[in-house]
Amino acid sequence: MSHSDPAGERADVPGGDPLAPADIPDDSVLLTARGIRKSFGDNEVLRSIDLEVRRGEVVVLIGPSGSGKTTVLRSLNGLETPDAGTIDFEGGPSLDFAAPIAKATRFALRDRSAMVFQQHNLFPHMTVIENVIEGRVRVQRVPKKQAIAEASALLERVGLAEKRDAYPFELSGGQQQRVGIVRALALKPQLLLFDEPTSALDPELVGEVLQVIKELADEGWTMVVVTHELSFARQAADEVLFMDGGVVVERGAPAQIFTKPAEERTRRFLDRILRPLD
Amino acid sequence: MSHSDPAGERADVPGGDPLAPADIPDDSVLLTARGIRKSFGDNEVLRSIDLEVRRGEVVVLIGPSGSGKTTVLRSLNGLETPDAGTIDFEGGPSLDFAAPIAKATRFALRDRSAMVFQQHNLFPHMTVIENVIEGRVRVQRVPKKQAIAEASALLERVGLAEKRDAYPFELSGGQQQRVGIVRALALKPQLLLFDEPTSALDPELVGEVLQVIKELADEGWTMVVVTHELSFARQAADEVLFMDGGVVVERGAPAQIFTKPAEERTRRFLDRILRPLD
Amino acid sequence: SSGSPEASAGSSAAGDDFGLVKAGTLTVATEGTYRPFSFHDDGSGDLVGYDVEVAEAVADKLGLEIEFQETQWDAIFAGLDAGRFDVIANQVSINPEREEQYLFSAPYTVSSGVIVVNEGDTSISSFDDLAGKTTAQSLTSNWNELATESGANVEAVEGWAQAVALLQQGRVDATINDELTYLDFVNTNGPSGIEVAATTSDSSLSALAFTKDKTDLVAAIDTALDELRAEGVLAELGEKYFGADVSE
Amino acid sequence: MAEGWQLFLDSFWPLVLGGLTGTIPLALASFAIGLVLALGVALMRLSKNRVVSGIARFYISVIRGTPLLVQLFVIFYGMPSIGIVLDPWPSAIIAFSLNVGGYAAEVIRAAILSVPKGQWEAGYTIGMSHGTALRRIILPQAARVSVPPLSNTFISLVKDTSLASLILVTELFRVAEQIAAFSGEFMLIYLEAALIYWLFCLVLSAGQGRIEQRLDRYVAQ
Amino acid sequence: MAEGWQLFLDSFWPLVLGGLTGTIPLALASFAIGLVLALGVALMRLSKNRVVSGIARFYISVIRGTPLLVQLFVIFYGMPSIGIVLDPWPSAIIAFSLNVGGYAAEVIRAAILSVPKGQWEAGYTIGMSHGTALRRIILPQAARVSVPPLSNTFISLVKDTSLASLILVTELFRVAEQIAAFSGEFMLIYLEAALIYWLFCLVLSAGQGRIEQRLDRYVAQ
Ligand SMILES: Nc1ncnc2c1ncn2[C@@H]1O[C@H](COP(=O)(O)OP(=O)(O)OP(=O)(O)O)[C@@H](O)[C@H]1O
Ligand SMILES: Nc1ncnc2c1ncn2[C@@H]1O[C@H](COP(=O)(O)OP(=O)(O)OP(=O)(O)O)[C@@H](O)[C@H]1O
Ligand SMILES: [Mg+2]
Ligand SMILES: [Mg+2]
Repeated sequence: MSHSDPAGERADVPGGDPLAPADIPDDSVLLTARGIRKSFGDNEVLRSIDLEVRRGEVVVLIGPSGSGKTTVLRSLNGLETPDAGTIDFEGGPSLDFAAPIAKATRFALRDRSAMVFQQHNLFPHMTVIENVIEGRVRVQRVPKKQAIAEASALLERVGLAEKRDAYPFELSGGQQQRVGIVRALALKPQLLLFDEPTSALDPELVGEVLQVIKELADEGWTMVVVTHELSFARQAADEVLFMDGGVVVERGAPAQIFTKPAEERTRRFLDRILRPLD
Repeated sequence: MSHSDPAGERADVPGGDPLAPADIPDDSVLLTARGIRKSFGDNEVLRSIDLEVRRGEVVVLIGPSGSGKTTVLRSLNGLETPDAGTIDFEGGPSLDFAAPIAKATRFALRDRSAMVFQQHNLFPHMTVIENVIEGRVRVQRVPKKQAIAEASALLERVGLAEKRDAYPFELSGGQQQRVGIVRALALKPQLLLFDEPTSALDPELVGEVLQVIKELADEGWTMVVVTHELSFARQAADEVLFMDGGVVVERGAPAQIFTKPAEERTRRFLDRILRPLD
Repeated sequence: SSGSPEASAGSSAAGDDFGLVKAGTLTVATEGTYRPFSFHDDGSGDLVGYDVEVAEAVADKLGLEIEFQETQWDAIFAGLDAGRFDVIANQVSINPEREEQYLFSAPYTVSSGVIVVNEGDTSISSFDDLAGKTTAQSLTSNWNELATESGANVEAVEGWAQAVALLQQGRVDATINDELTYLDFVNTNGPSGIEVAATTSDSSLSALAFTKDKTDLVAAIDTALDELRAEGVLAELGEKYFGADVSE
Repeated sequence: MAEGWQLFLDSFWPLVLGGLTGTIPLALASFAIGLVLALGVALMRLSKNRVVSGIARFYISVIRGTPLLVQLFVIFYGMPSIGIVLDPWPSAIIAFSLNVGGYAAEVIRAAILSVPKGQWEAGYTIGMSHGTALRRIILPQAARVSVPPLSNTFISLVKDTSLASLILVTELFRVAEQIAAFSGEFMLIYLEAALIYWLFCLVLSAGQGRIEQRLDRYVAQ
Repeated sequence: MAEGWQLFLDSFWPLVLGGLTGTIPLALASFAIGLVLALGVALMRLSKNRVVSGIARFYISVIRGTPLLVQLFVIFYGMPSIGIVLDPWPSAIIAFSLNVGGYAAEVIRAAILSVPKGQWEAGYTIGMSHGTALRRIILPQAARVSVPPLSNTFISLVKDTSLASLILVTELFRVAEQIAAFSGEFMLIYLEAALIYWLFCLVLSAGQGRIEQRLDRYVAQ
């Protein structure tokens, strides 16, 4: 019975902050990806990517367009199937893409993480609350009453309580994106994946969304974030990876990457973004 | 005969820089707009906007989404018809929107300026060169040979010579936007209007476009630019206008606006953009 | 509605013997749009007409219920082949080609074809005059062949009504059809500016049509027809619809 | 002219009745069944399995490539030769359903493809299976897109049902033929029939408007 | 069966010939004229002038709301009563053109609306008039969008031309009727006719593919 869903239980601790992660941020390794390769036709998009994410850690991916950032996230979320490499979640599942992946395994992978897209991708035919509880009720089979209670708490927390019955088109870009984040949180995943969550927003709306993501980071959520908002990376990231041409060119603490990047390519990229006019 | 088209002649001065404006930047007033009002339904979008642009001047419009920036540009370009107010170009036309505007007058207005859109809006079914000469040949009736010569020079100058026969979908976002600019230049307008020319671009492509616009500014083009790239405004603008809720809240030199804005609203807006996370 | 005892006795036998589509019922195919042989009273009323009533009389004789299926001529023979009807009652005239494929009862209509032209058109006074002329015929009627044999080029139309329309609009020179059809038309529509230019020498015979395997049924129906003729029923029906006995 | 007018009046009700008892029920039943069929065919057509999509492709091509008249004939007059004898109404409903199935399948397929890929992925990322995402996320949005083209299919169907008279179904047009044959005034009667078809279509279009409004509640006006 | 097969063979060429001399030319001519008409109607329908768009609306509604058969009859049998007597072919071409004009108008209208508003404005901002922008910028892009739906219209038209047999035009279906009436083998002949219609449609669809390719040169594959 769905009541015995552990994630469900944990979040029901009375008085618990709804934004708090289901997963305890204890610094143990949550995810290990090794030698991830992916080609589309003869376009080799990922050439052996290695990635390790610890519980409670915030990893930021930066890099030029086409470097493979989105493809990495999609691979971790099981939306894309790499040609080679392994992805291991502590506590399972553990996938080796040398062999074809069983359907059940892919679903298991998907359940571990939840993705927030650049274009929010809210369901236009559902109200805000319906968007948020959909996965919880239809997939995780949590009783609707409970799902609504949880969802309301989350919306409350990101300041969208009064929008619960609005349709997506009635929201501003920033509000839509925040609902997108809540929809991901509602599933109580162990890992949050953000793909340029603010790059489709009007500049003055970027702040409200980054704020929420930063709070989640502070609450101890484990997340991988693709973003061009270097100020965010500087403040929130534990580790920054710079990707180019399908490889991780450089990785390290934000302070190091942004102040004295080891690689020329990294420097040039940062310059283009920070000082576009010279 | 179209050979006697003065603009056409001037640009044919051998050795003349193709990027140079047809209009001589002599600091005299080119455009005066007074009391521009516009409502859509009962949504009053512009509430009496005043604007003066001198030859060779770069005016930058900033402001939150929905504040009316685009509507101002569209009014200047005759894409939108204000409900009230006047627009006077030195040397004509001169429009008073109290009365209905004659078709000829609107076309005259359009001929004075050319617009560069946020979404480049290139014609997908025409090659780069065809896009650039279309207006010159079909509207200004310049001989095709001459139009192609001019267009090639311009493309050369923005580093797109070898793309002249490519279709828009074959170009990167930055290249598309640069073609959009060249298409506007080709018409040899007196005034260039830019509506967030870089906000649809990947961040590392923003630079190449801003560079071109800055060069045009340096060459002495008269332009009104809507942008959120404050670094550009700082370096290139002669005057910055901050709009909110359909009125110009504050105007002044970039140094003044960005360092010590007089208005609280201006300060809050700049903060949201410059320091989204605190 | 079979009254006489021997009839009803016959019916019980009939049900199984004739291999009817529906035991105890004679399923009859007819156009329902071919006045005055098979049509609807005032357009949307009951199905009536000479052929219809003849079929009813026959069924009555055999002590069978009767059920009419209305369909276009195009589909009528297809339906018969497909075993959807027992018999066609729609002025099917007997000709060699059809006799190869189907069985025919004794004829119950004897009539002649007429060439109908616009009043005062003297250019046509015999079938030979049709050579090179244009006539409007419904493809499926046997008059079509007659027109072709006479050397006319045939414009195919849906039916009599369209043929007359074309004739009156001067788009064709003539149309050949059953004398009875023409008379009925003139009787109901009054003077319509058309007249008979010529009449066939040899008259055509119309009969009920069956598939080859229905020999028993045909035999039984022929007896019934003879009885009806003897009892003067056919004559009555002729009088009713044409003001004359057309059954021989 | 006077008796022409009289005829017009006398025929009006019988014709409308023919429409209400023949045309409309036939069209509604066939459309309902046809839509279910079409959804299946559309999904087959979208399948990655070459054979499956090939079958759908062939079915659609035959249905759309051959005259409806012949499809009716085959089912009513042809199938008995392989031992299947159906009554007029079932035959007509089957034939028209198959026909709708072919045409509507393409509409539905296009509608499904018109839903942004991101909607599928949003469904997947909250753990949905392909089937659930289709049912809960894609189809509701595709429905909105397909209403206008589907209502065209339906309106064509309403008129096509006139062919059912060929296989012994009595509907509006059949009644018109009967009256025309009796009176000889086929021009007048056919025009009257056309008028009534047109009235039916106007009503149906109004219905379409209502449906679109209901589905439009979640899109910006 | 043997002679059935013989009949099939004997009929094949006459039927194809009926298609090539009747069906195809009739369809092509009507489609060409109909498209021009449709473009005009579509533009009227899009006009801001209530009256103009109202007229277009009414025309479309009548064409789509009434059976094609009746439209044919009105033009061929009805117009003489107002003194206009046309031969079968002209009548047929007029009727089918008007019909295409009604259906294709909606397709073209939708295609024009599907071109992003920004394309109009890009045209205006380089100084184009509404007309020039329409001709040079919008229609070329709308053309691409409307090829698939228009080719459906055309395929329907090819089959609908069978109705022309009712107004004395000899085409594929009329030939089939003649052979069938003579031989009595309706089933076989109609099936054969269907087969030939289908073959024609396959060829036409292939043509559609070619056109789409040509128009696709400027969109990402
Ligand atoms: N479904 C696909 N089919 C073919 N090529 C693809 C597909 N998805 C991505 N690619 C290609 O893979 C490369 C990497 O794409 P990806 O979206 O991962 O880059 P990115 O770093 O996310 O770029 P951006 O910053 O623009 O999002 C690109 O060249 C892209 O064209
Ligand atoms: N065609 C239109 N019809 C109705 N409302 C419109 C139209 N165009 C603009 N508006 C409204 O006018 C207001 C101002 O729009 P405008 O695009 O000028 O703002 P903006 O400053 O350019 O915003 P952004 O930075 O998002 O481009 C907005 O509220 C918008 O909804
Ligand atoms: Mg990406
Ligand atoms: Mg704007």
